[in-house]
Amino acid sequence: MSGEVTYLEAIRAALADALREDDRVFLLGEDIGHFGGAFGVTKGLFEEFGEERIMDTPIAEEGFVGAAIGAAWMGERPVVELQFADFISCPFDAIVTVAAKTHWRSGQRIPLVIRAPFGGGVRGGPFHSQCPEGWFIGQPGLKVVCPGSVEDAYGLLRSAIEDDDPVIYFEHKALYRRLKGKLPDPEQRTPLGRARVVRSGSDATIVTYSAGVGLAIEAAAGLDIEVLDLRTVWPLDADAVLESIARTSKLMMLQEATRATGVAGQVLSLVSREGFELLDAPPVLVAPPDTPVPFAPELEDAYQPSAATVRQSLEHLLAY
Amino acid sequence: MSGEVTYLEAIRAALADALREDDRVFLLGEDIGHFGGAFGVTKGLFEEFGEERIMDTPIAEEGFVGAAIGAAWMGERPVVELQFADFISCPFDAIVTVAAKTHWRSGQRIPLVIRAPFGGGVRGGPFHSQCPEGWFIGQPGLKVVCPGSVEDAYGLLRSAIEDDDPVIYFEHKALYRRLKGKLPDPEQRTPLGRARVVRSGSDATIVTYSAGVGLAIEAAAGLDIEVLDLRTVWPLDADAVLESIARTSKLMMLQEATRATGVAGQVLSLVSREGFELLDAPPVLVAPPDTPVPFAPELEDAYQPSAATVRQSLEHLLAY
Amino acid sequence: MQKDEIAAAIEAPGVPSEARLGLFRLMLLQRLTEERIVALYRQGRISGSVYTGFMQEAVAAGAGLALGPDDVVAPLNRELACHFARGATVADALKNFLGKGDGPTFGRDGNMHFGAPAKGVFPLVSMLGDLCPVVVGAALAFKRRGEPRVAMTFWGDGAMSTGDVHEGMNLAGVWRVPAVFVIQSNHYAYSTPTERQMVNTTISERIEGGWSIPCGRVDGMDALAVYESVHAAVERARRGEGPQAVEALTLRGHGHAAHDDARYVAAELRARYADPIERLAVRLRLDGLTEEAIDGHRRAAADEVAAGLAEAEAAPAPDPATLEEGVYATPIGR
Amino acid sequence: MQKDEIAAAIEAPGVPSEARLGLFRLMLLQRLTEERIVALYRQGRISGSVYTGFMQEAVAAGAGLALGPDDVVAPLNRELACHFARGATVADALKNFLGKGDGPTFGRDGNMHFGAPAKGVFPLVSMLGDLCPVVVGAALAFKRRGEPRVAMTFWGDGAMSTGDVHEGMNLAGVWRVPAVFVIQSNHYAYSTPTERQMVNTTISERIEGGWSIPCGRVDGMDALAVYESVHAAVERARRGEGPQAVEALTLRGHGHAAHDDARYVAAELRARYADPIERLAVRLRLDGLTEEAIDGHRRAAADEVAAGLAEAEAAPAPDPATLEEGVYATPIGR
Ligand SMILES: Cc1ncc(C[n+]2csc(CCOP(=O)(O)OP(=O)(O)O)c2C)c(N)n1
Ligand SMILES: Cc1ncc(C[n+]2csc(CCOP(=O)(O)OP(=O)(O)O)c2C)c(N)n1
Ligand SMILES: [Mg+2]
Ligand SMILES: [Mg+2]
Repeated sequence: MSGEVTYLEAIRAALADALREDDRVFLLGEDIGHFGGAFGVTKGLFEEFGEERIMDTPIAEEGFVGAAIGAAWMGERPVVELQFADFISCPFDAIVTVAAKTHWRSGQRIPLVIRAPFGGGVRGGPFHSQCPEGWFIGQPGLKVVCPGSVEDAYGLLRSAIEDDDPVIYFEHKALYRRLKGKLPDPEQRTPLGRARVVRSGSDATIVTYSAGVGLAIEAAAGLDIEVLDLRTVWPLDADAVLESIARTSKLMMLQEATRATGVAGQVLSLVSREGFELLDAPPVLVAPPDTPVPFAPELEDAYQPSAATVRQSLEHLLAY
Repeated sequence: MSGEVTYLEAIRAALADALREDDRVFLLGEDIGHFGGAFGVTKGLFEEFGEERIMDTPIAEEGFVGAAIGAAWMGERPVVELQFADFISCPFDAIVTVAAKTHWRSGQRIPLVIRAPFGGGVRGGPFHSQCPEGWFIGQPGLKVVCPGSVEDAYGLLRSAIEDDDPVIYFEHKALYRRLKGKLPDPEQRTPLGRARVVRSGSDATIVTYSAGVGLAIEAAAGLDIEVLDLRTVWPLDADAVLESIARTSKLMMLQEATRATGVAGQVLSLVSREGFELLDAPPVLVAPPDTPVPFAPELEDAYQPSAATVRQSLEHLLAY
Repeated sequence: MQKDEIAAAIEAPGVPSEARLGLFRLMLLQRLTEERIVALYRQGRISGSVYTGFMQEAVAAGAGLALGPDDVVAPLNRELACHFARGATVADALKNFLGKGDGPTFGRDGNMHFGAPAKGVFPLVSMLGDLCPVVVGAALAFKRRGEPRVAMTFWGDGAMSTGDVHEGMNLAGVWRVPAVFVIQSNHYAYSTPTERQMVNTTISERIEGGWSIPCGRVDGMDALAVYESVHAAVERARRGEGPQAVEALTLRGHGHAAHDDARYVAAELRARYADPIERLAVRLRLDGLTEEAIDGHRRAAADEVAAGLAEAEAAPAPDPATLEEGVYATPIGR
Repeated sequence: MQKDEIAAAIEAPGVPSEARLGLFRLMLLQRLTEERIVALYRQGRISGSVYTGFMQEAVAAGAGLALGPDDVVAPLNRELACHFARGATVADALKNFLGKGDGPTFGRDGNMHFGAPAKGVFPLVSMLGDLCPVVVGAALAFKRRGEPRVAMTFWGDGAMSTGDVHEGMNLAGVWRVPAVFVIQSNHYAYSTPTERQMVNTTISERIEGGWSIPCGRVDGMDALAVYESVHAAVERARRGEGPQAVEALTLRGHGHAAHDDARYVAAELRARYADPIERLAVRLRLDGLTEEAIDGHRRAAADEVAAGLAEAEAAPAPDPATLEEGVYATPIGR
């Protein structure tokens, strides 16, 4: 591959490069082998790397996440694909009980990556559209990343695979083919734990991640707004958030997770405690209502934050 | 029973009264029958109500929570006991996928209660001390309650059993025998969704729940501090929080869940957005660090908020 | 394949003619409704994805019709005919696929994710395995109350690997509740062949050996055979003989979902599975039904589907103003 | 019970005398260490709760000793001797119970929740079943790399009902990895008898029938029998014959945990299970060991435990200043 790639192709490239460079890396998940995965992310990898490294699994998420932990214990670097992030409720226990707590309890490193295609806008309904990152935010021992650009899709995945802690990598289904960009260099890494100012501005900061990044940029068109892409949503890059609002004095938190889940609670908690004197206006939260993700287009469109609703809230915020 | 009862006995009384008054109520869980449960909460109920209503289960939390959902579907009112709240990671999927979303998806009511003994201070270590309520806070379709008094131990459980939605009832292990109070009247109900001012004051508000309530009162001795017991932690009684800080202008959030989990994010998010002009000082969060719960007394004592650490933070807050 | 090459469904003299015709109707309804669904999806009028039970209609119809009037069931993705057997209309189903506001899930959920729980049909959740314990709990309620009712669910060879079916089957056995499990053993879970999912692919042997639940094995392309076998299982469960299972051997006629061309299915395997509807038609002819009568049933089903489609298309879209409704039976907070 | 009433352990001529003495030592170490643990708990010097494997030492020792030097294992609550077989010292174990800062979990976790993962012993998590898939994954790593190593874990009749063991056993089978499962079939899960947990309580039959994993059944009170049977299973797994299992029949000598008096265990059931240590002692005498030699081994074990206790008691408590350390291998954020 060279030249322009999609977000999906960047993920695939990161997997392929990691597989090429490190024998310890292998992939496991449902239908990721000759079929290439439900979204085609692993297409071609089976042919290049064979079934020992691109392993189809039975439908047993708790089991194969547990097995990936065991392989990581033995020094491998497994990368699990969940068919949809929604199904992460099934291996929840293996993640929070075993993957998250083993290093703290014993010093044993568990270098494990779980890739989870999340997010809505694909008319997937309540079980194929969720943003479940909130379940893992705050969990000691886990790292959670959500790339919002082609570059970070590659760079965060490479960093996650090379990291010695369990990392959940939420990739946005709606970005798979929508985002295009330069094929990242094989050396490209996005450091874990570092947010990035993707657009500078001085009148307000939008803190967001994943598909929220593009939405924020679109909604901010023509305004002097800073957009901070968290990239790693747990542990949070608190300094980056505080530095940005120190410059702009106004904050909008934008997420696709429902209002009372996701990252919003952490960011607003942080800002309320440590940014109390930095803010000139109450922070604004733009997020879907506290309901499951509806299927019907009329409902899902009303549910999802849009450039229009973000813009409207932004104008309110600026007018405060 | 009459006169003084413990928190544990109040829970038992609520179960017994519900079992007596409503044939649809039955209990299921591990070792709750003739053995009376790991903490003795159900002691004597097997003898009074028999094995059809006090059902021992195999070790299959996902299975028996699922089965309780099915029984609730058929109009029963099952009350599940988890042996420790920590194990709620195992039936996580049944709770968030099936129990939480069925009413929204179909109009079918799922009147289900899950009792989960949580909290530390019992030297239980990382798998027998957790406060996992944060996993469920924000989940559309679930209700989450955490009694902090004998009265509410009874009243919230009765209300939860009579409620038509799935309710997770976190009972604090350290309060089982520590709290004593009047045997609640069989008519006693604590309304779901309503916080309670358990101590009025005007210089600051401590928002807390469960074991935090007693701790807050102890730490506030001699000060003019309001203590708000959330009781229901999801959905939040937002108005009660805002009303209290409108009176006191200062807020401390106190919880036993780790800093980045639990209820803190919701409360501080709310207050930052809707209480921006009410606060005279940045809100303070007193909670354990973001680590699993340690076993060794030296570590657990340092981990848990204590009357001394709460008092110290309170004095800082008042001095702001 | 020519009609006359298709073997007849088994004779099944014990199955009354009403049931035989009922099965034929249910299978036709599923087939024709799903044909409409696929067409609507291709036209972009159904969003998201669609899953069909094409070629698996005999299992859906046979098992669905085997239930008694007060029994309950949790169908999966391949069992549209089971919904019809339990009283869902074609319009109900199509409204759900079309995301209509007055459909069974009010536009909140889509495709096969619907039910009529108040009438005993639990709405499918995606997470495979989850519904097994749920029907076991429903069956437990029947047992506790001494009601002669049965609770049924389905799963595939794929879902057989989930922890939930293990926990559910074990609970059903040890509680000895009237639950019936119908396994759609169709060679694949999505693209993954059964041999890559389990060692012994004879699921009925596994269920008997691992969970001590009697499990028949039946030709899933033969509606009469499925009906007979599941009906017997349902009645055993009803009589108090504890949980029962039936493994039906079948093969998906379509891909896993609309986007999957199922190239991974070998042609020779396909050739082993003839159309179950035509197979029943051959038996109906042997039963003495005329070609005209059979065509009449086909036309009636087609008319029913057309009417259902018209009704569903005319139904209102959901009102975005209802977006925040329905999450709780008794809302609290604000 | 009088010593002379106790039957001898099986002859097991194939088990070398080194292993026979090794088993005796390991069982004594577990017994004597756990006696100390219970005493310390009663004195309030161990916090929380304590779980022992009293009377199940033959399984712990037999299985632990059956592993080769490079094999790995995830022991559960009843398998202290297995830790010793894998190189843990008495002091390691006691430091963990006492919550010492330089113990295997640094005071972060307690009682049997420890391991030495870098040396191939995974630290127990409480959630029953979780470790089954973990060892399957370790075995998968061995298979991928062509290493002749084996991964073992244990579970009880109770944990047999968890979804995790189903998923783990199934993965082990279909991936054909060198995993060995030792089932401590001890009649109870906490207070719940096996008959209330599953229909067929012969777990070996279930494992063979449900998961196609060869599963022997062995007298769990006979260390030589356990050792022989598990050793054979380990070597079959090592040779590439796929996952193996052994069901060991045994009975907890104590309650589930320190607070449980296990009144629910019928006296006649208890009477069927004689002390496995004395049983091995009888065999050792038949092997020709003198009473003095046997007593020498007992004294040696007692000395080892006493020394370990002294070391553990002298060890430092954890420093509260380390409270926030160790959560991540590579911390980020702040
Ligand atoms: C827990 C879980 N994991 C993964 C999926 C995604 N998924 C949906 S259907 C399917 C294949 C199911 O195979 P099987 O059970 O054999 O049923 P079939 O599709 O053949 O009818 C998969 C992997 C899911 N729905 N739930
Ligand atoms: C998932 C889960 N549920 C419940 C428990 C609580 N618990 C700890 S041990 C135990 C009984 C285990 O029985 P069994 O597997 O037979 O092992 P045994 O204690 O007999 O050795 C229970 C219920 C747990 N640890 N994990
Ligand atoms: Mg299948
Ligand atoms: Mg047991």
